[in-house]
Amino acid sequence: MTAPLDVPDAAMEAKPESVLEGVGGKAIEGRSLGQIAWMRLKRDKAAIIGAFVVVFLTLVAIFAERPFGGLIALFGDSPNIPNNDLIDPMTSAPMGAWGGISLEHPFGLEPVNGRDIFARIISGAQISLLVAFLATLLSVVLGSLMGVLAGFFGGWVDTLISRAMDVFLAFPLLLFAIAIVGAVPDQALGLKGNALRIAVIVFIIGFFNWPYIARIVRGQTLSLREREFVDAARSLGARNGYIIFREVFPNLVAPILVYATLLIPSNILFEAALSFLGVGVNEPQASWGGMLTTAVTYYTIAPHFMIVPGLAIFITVMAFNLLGDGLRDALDPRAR
Amino acid sequence: MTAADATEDRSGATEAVASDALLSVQGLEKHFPVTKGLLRRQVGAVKAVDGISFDVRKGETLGLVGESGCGKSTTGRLITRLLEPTGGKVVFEGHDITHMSQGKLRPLRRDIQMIFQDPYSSLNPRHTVGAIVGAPYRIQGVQTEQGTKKAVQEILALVGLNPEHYNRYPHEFSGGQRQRIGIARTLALKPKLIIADEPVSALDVSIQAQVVNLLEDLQNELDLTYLIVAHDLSVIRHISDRVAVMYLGKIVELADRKDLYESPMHPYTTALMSAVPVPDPARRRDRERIRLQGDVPSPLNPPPACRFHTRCWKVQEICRTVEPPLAELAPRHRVACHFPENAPAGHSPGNTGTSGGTTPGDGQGPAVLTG
Amino acid sequence: ACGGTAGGGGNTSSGGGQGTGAAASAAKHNDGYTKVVNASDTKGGTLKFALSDEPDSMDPGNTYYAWNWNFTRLYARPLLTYSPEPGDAGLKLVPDLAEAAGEASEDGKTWTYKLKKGIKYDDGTEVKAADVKYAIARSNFTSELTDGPKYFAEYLDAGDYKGPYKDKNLDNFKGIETPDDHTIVFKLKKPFAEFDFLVANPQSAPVPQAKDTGLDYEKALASTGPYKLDSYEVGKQFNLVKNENWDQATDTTRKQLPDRIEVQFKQAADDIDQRLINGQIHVDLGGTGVQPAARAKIVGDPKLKDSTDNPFTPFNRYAMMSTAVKPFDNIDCRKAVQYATDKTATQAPWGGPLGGEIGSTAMTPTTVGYKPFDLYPNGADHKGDLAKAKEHLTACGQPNGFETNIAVRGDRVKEVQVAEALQASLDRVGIKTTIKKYPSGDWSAQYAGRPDFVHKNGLGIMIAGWGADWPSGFGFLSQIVDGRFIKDSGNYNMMELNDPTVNELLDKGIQTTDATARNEIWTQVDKKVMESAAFMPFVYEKTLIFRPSTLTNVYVHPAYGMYDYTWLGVQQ
Amino acid sequence: MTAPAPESFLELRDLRIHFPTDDGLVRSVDGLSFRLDRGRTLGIVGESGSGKSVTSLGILGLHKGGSARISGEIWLDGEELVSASADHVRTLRGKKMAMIFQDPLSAMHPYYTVGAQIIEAYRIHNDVSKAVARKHAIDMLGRVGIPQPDKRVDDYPHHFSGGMRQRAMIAMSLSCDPELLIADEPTTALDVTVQAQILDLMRDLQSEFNSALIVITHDLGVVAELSDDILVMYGGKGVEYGTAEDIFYRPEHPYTWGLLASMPRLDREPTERLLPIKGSPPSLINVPSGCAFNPRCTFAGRTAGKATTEVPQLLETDGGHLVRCHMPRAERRSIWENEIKPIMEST
Amino acid sequence: MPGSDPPGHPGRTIVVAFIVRRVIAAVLMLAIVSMVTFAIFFLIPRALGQTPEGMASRYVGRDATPEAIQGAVERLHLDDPILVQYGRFAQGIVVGQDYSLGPRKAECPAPCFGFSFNNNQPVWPTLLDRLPATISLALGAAITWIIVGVSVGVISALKRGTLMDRAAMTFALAGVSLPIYFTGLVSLSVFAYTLGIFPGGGSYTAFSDNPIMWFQALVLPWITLAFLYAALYARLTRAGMLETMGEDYIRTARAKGLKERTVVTKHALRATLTPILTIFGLDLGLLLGGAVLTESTFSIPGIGKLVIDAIRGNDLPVVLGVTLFAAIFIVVANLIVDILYAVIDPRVRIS
Ligand SMILES: Nc1ncnc2c1ncn2[C@@H]1O[C@H](COP(=O)(O)OP(=O)(O)OP(=O)(O)O)[C@@H](O)[C@H]1O
Ligand SMILES: Nc1ncnc2c1ncn2[C@@H]1O[C@H](COP(=O)(O)OP(=O)(O)OP(=O)(O)O)[C@@H](O)[C@H]1O
Ligand SMILES: [Mg+2]
Ligand SMILES: [Mg+2]
Repeated sequence: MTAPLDVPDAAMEAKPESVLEGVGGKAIEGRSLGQIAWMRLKRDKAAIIGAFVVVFLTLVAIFAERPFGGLIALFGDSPNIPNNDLIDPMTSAPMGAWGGISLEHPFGLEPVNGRDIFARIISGAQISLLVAFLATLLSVVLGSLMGVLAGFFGGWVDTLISRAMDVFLAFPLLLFAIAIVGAVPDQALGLKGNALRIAVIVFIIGFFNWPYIARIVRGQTLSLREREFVDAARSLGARNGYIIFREVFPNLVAPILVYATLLIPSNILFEAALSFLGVGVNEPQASWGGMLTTAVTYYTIAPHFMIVPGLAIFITVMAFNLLGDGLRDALDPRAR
Repeated sequence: MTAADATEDRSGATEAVASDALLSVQGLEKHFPVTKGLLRRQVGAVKAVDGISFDVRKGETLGLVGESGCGKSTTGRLITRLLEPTGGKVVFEGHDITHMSQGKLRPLRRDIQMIFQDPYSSLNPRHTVGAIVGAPYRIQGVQTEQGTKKAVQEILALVGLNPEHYNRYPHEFSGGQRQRIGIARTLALKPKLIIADEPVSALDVSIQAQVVNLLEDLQNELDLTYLIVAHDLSVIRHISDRVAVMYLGKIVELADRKDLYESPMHPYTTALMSAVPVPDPARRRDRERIRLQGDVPSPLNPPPACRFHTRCWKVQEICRTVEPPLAELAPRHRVACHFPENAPAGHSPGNTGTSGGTTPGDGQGPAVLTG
Repeated sequence: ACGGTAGGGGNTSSGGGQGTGAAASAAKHNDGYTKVVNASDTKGGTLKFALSDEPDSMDPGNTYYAWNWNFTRLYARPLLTYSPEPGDAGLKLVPDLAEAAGEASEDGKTWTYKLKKGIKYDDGTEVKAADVKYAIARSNFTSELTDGPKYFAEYLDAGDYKGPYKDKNLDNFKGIETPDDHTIVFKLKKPFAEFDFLVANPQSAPVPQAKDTGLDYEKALASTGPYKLDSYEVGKQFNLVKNENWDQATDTTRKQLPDRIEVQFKQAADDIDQRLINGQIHVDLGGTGVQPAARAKIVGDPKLKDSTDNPFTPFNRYAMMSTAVKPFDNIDCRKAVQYATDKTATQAPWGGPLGGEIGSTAMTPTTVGYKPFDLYPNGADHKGDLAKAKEHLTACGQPNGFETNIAVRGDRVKEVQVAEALQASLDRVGIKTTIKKYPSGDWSAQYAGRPDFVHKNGLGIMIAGWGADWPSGFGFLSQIVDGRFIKDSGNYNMMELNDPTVNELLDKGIQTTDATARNEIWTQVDKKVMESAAFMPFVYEKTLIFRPSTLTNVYVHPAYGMYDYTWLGVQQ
Repeated sequence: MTAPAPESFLELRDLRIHFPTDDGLVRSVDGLSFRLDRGRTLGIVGESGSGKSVTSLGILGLHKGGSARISGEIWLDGEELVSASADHVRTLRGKKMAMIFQDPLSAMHPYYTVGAQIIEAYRIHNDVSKAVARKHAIDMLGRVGIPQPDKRVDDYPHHFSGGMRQRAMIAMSLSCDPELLIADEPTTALDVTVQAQILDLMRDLQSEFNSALIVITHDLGVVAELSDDILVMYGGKGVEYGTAEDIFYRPEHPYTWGLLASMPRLDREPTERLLPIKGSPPSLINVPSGCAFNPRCTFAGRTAGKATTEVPQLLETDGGHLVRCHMPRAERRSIWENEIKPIMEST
Repeated sequence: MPGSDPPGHPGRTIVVAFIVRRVIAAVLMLAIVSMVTFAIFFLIPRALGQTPEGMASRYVGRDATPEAIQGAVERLHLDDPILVQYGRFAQGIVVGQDYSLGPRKAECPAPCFGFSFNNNQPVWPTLLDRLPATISLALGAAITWIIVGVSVGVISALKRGTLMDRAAMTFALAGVSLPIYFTGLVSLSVFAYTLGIFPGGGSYTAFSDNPIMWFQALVLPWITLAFLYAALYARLTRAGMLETMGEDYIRTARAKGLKERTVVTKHALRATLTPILTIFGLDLGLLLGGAVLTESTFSIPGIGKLVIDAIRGNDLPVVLGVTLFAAIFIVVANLIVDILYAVIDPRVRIS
């Protein structure tokens, strides 16, 4: 029987190429969702600018000190050396116009001791980014784990983790952070000085922020758990570990990435706030928030000292936010 | 008296059937607890599946139809042990898998596979087609002679997909093609039984036929047994050898396709069939229709005794008090009704329980519309 | 007994008749340092103080702030007080509650004071000698009133007296005797020639036992001064009004010009400056001077500058090198630091020349007995003598420098900046330092003040400051240089200098009744201390304080380094 | 621009609705024309994405102000709507023309009671008090068969079952006696038994209100139940138009054949195999050149090469039956009679 | 699931039961929060080697003799086991507590959040005293930001893609990227110190003292704080609004012939604002517990400033008290939001 409408061989019913051409115009060769997201991201100018700034800042932080004295030494000064002769002893303000901005000191000088602001900004970038990255990493690891566990297993596991999240969210984080950082002694856990300080700050920011990630991951996991491909894997005999890591987790990467990107700027702000409130890294290590604290006292005589670190924070945070927004739009499952 | 009891009552008939039964389901139940408050006190249960029994014979296609929420999917998920049954028994090839541990079950899973309804959610968007169709090998630790990739490509070809699409992602495919990928996945381990949960209802009419045909071809080629769950009576009729009709967690009628569609016994089956719109403008005027009132009641609080009595036009007192067993009223035709239609002579209405003393027709009159 | 106020009195009388406006415009920078500016007897008005901080307590027996010792005199009269005069004359003690300075016994261990008659509290009851005894008992012998100094507990021969809160019977306090209502006799463990200075501290202001409410006494003060408590909101506002029961006749050191005195606490520092310049408030109560912003403005505006004074405070700002921490156990290593330090850099955080004069001695210029000398001259511009420093490093066996720690109170911005400047200075000769910040609250109890902590953490250099409790060499030095004052906790001799010569000289001095000879000894102690090279002064602290033109009778009292708060009046 | 004949209540002429997107121009509706008289029911069928919903929203003017590019003419009761002001079209909505949506749960505002939503619809076009409107709402709910309407009027949509929601939705649409009612997949979300109830209801109400009705669906059964005339859409164009009888008994377009043959039917003996349409629906951005259906058409070879080069016209075959196909009429008829029909009816 | 919902409305009793259950849960939560807070402030330092003497040393003056410290340890019971100390603290909150002031005891009536050893004041009255400033700041800012943020968000969403939308969103992005203390400082230096339009930092006056000065002093802090949040809310509202405008029920509303303005205000806004309201409640709760950065930037004597000062002054009881107080605000805000949500959104199943 030759049915006029029926192509006898079932296998030939759909000619995939023609379908694909029909669907997407040109045939797309094995493009993953990641690649599609990347194509979308590339079209988002703001996000690309943000990404450039982020990469630039990361490079700045990485090459701040190495090699050959690093970027800090670009204009020949170092972050912790005073230049008293460039300071007007009577007013404590840097001599010269615009806070002592010159070729050697492109961002001017700190009042009182005349340290080079450029070098300190670079040096502070290291701290800001390091703390923000590490704290975000900690939150992401903790939050993803907790979120996946809560969302995937449900029941009492979920109840326990969700209540824990509620408790965590009920803490006034900033107050806590200040109090704890202040309470930590000089030497503990085999660390001392700034290493310990950074560890503590990272721990606090990271540890108290995990519920935010966890909540998102939990929600996503809850909905992923209901997706049929999870049932499919299970009906094939997959164990929970396989399902979580091979089936569920790859789908969480995008939201985790987006929220991590959006968490970084908030952590940068947080670290800066801690430093601003005087519980950040120890002097003389420069930090942007710490510079702002000092700047408060001198802002009438050295306004640049307030503006430069303020702008540094602003630009960094803005860049991460731009990138995060762009990523979110590019990876948003609803846009698909 | 539950359906399961009924099955045992007619053990002779059941045995005969069970001899070549690949899958045997007896008195299967699933109650989802409904909890309340901080202490998660159980205040009730959704009786999604409430004691159903049937067999699936080797090589046949059993269709399971019913309206939304009647427990079709739950049944499928119980058999594949995606859900833990609350009661009853699931026997596959002589193995009682009702409460078998996941570890022991794992090797058996090769033989029972599932096709899912939604071609969008049943494929992991982050995996390539190759990874999706190859997953069964990885999960089951199966080594293939020619290597996984080769094996996967062969299956892809089998379901009518281009084997070169091994490295593509699901989102690049249309709904029908995705459903083929899902089918390919179930075929990887050469299963004996395939449970298909609404395999075509998410597809466009024109595409539906492609998939239905594919399922039929595969059955012939690979000697598969199907349990197909669907709400579309015409699709079920097209592919099934036998059909079971579910209503609120119970099977109300189970018969060979021809018997069921030509002489349905349960009023619900009759109503269901007459509700299907017919693509024939001439028939709309001269067709006799039965219109059921209202919606399916909530499985949280199902009507007692015969669950259909709230919507049945033949309802009598007995329907409200005695639950009719799923009885074999004609050869290979079972029905759970006190007042079945098209019943062969000798079956007097209401003889399955204590007489309610009323005659048919004095309940809600049938909503029969003509012209 | 009423003498010694000639300078101040003269100024007062001469200024009294003049037009105050003319006097105001004529005043120049630092005029208040040498004479009374804006002298006037005009009464009335409200004198407004503001403080950026919050006091430990307004209880005269429970405070250790210099400004508060100055301020409490408005309502609490100690036995003696400082002469109300600018310049060195102001460092002399004059009788206040007492009729005259103390009479020491032959052995110097018994000091007797007679109270003036007819001195009343604000409720009209008369002040009795027992009230003075009680005041000292409560402020020195209880665990509740912890904020003030404990000199009396240290020097009085009180046995194991439990304090008036545990032992209500005052007779069990044997360290002080009150043979009659107007005589008070102090019994000392050992001779103490400067005992008069101790009773000039507000702790000797009388407190009637019946009125004492312990920590709450600051809210219900019994006033003997020209003002009495009107209202007090802790942490916010403290208001005084005229005390009708105060009698000018018994009090030669105070005035009672404004009708009302108001203090606002916890005001933003920059804002205080702004309001001072705008004339909205009269005095920055803390007396620590204007903030950098205002300083820059003042420096650039001669008019404003004329409204300021730049006095020394009683404070020396210095670093101590722990003689018990390697390698500072070697004097050459300490000397290397002395020479390597860029003192201009360490002066900058204090506010440059206006914030302090580069120091070279332990004692400050306003201490009785101060003589300038410099054992470690480090260049004309104080930038450090690196060659000499290297020399000493070699002598110390560390020619390439070494590593050590600088401990600093982390919440004191200026001190941290000093530490940074020091760090940078020392880096020039290879001395690598790590700055360690500790909270100032526990600084002396937990960190720098605990020798075992200092040793364990290798705190080679500690940044500190000291202001004398009374302006004599002993008052300044004893706590910080006497080897026998090295305490397990709360130690201020952080360098752990235990030089027998120094200790002996201190003993000798305090037993020397002749003031000139005594002061000579203090100079010697200073020299000895500086020879140890463990003490490195940065600056003798100075402040730039602002006097609004509406403020009258303004002069800098040298004992406090700030305006005499008991003299001030306001123009309406 | 000439006004249509007075008896035609709704007439679309060469309607085009295009959406510019990042990926290109989506030609959702691309030259659609049809006509509907008062009191008649038009069924529009077509697979997903063929432009059915876009058309219906276009008639109601709901694309205005959005990103859509609309051209062509829509004549409603003698008025042209494409060129009419958005505000004027708004005043027609609800009163002159109303719509029933596919998913009644998401189509009703979750925060307002069913009653409030009906009352609101009524009071837009009728200047009456709230109490009167409420009475009307209860009345309407009763008419669409909701039990105890005076109580249920205060329920929220989520308190209703699926069938009741759709009834409420219908009550809302009919509250102002619209002359044109468009039902976009009114029963797709419903169970068959409930679907049957709703279909009955719609038929009854239409005869009662005598409004023109457009039923949009992809279920040929539903169309057959309700429609007088049927428009088959494919790729944004109408490919066949005729009376129900024309379409079901004398279809002439290969796509219509495909639809009919690919569908298992309860009313006939089951066939051995279904006859699917190969391939998948076309992209509306890169519409296949020539006849949009050509890549899936088994008979594309019989068009003398015009299939891929020339866009066929929608031409009348006889008595109001229009077909958009390159094949000659005779050939189409013979294919239907000789090749398709026998297979569909065989066992 | 069709027909699963009982017809009619949740009865009053169900709502009351729901509220009661939520309140109990909130109280439990607070108990846990108080324990954790206490543990952090007393257990962690102990674990890190802090001795009772060490704790006491911050409450004795410059002359920290061992006797004085020992006296303080005893007086403040710092050497009691930690559980006993917590018990006393918890008891203080419920029934009050006494502290020795010397000759007499200071009563710290319930709720006693502890007693500051720095200024010898019970913490609770201090908190209450600081509350008006914080409330003034938070409420003023909240009103500003909710109005500005929501209107900008709505307009941006409605004019999506226009120049105005882009400008607003750029501005909003800047708003969320700027540290609040920086904005605060810049606005202070420009508007207060350079232009002199507004009074400078530290000029907060109680409303009861002088409403005009109260207002003047708070304008800058309000704007600064509101800028950040308005930016946040504009972004949220815009996103929510865009989502809502795509909902089917909006199409239905238009199909009824509603005016676009009614569609937006009555249908879209209602649905958009509900989730935003919950976030608003939580943010407000958080702020009422102390706007630390804003208050310290502008020297507003509120709760946030109190806690910063207390931390700097090592005044542990105050820090502990404030933290707990702030947590109460958060928990209560959560509670209110939960209940409100159940009232506003009829879909929220009370179960
Ligand atoms: N995990 C679960 N917890 C509680 N109730 C459930 C759960 N899964 C299903 N149910 C309920 O069980 C009943 C049967 O559901 P099931 O999914 O089996 O129906 P179905 O016949 O497949 O319906 P549909 O045609 O809508 O897919 C429904 O009322 C459903 O709400
Ligand atoms: N606002 C829009 N922007 C871009 N494309 C759109 C828009 N609205 C609809 N489309 C596209 O127009 C095409 C037709 O859509 P329409 O909703 O009319 O299909 P339909 O025939 O109703 O399908 P279904 O049966 O799935 O409801 C689709 O491809 C859709 O993606
Ligand atoms: Mg299902
Ligand atoms: Mg549609």
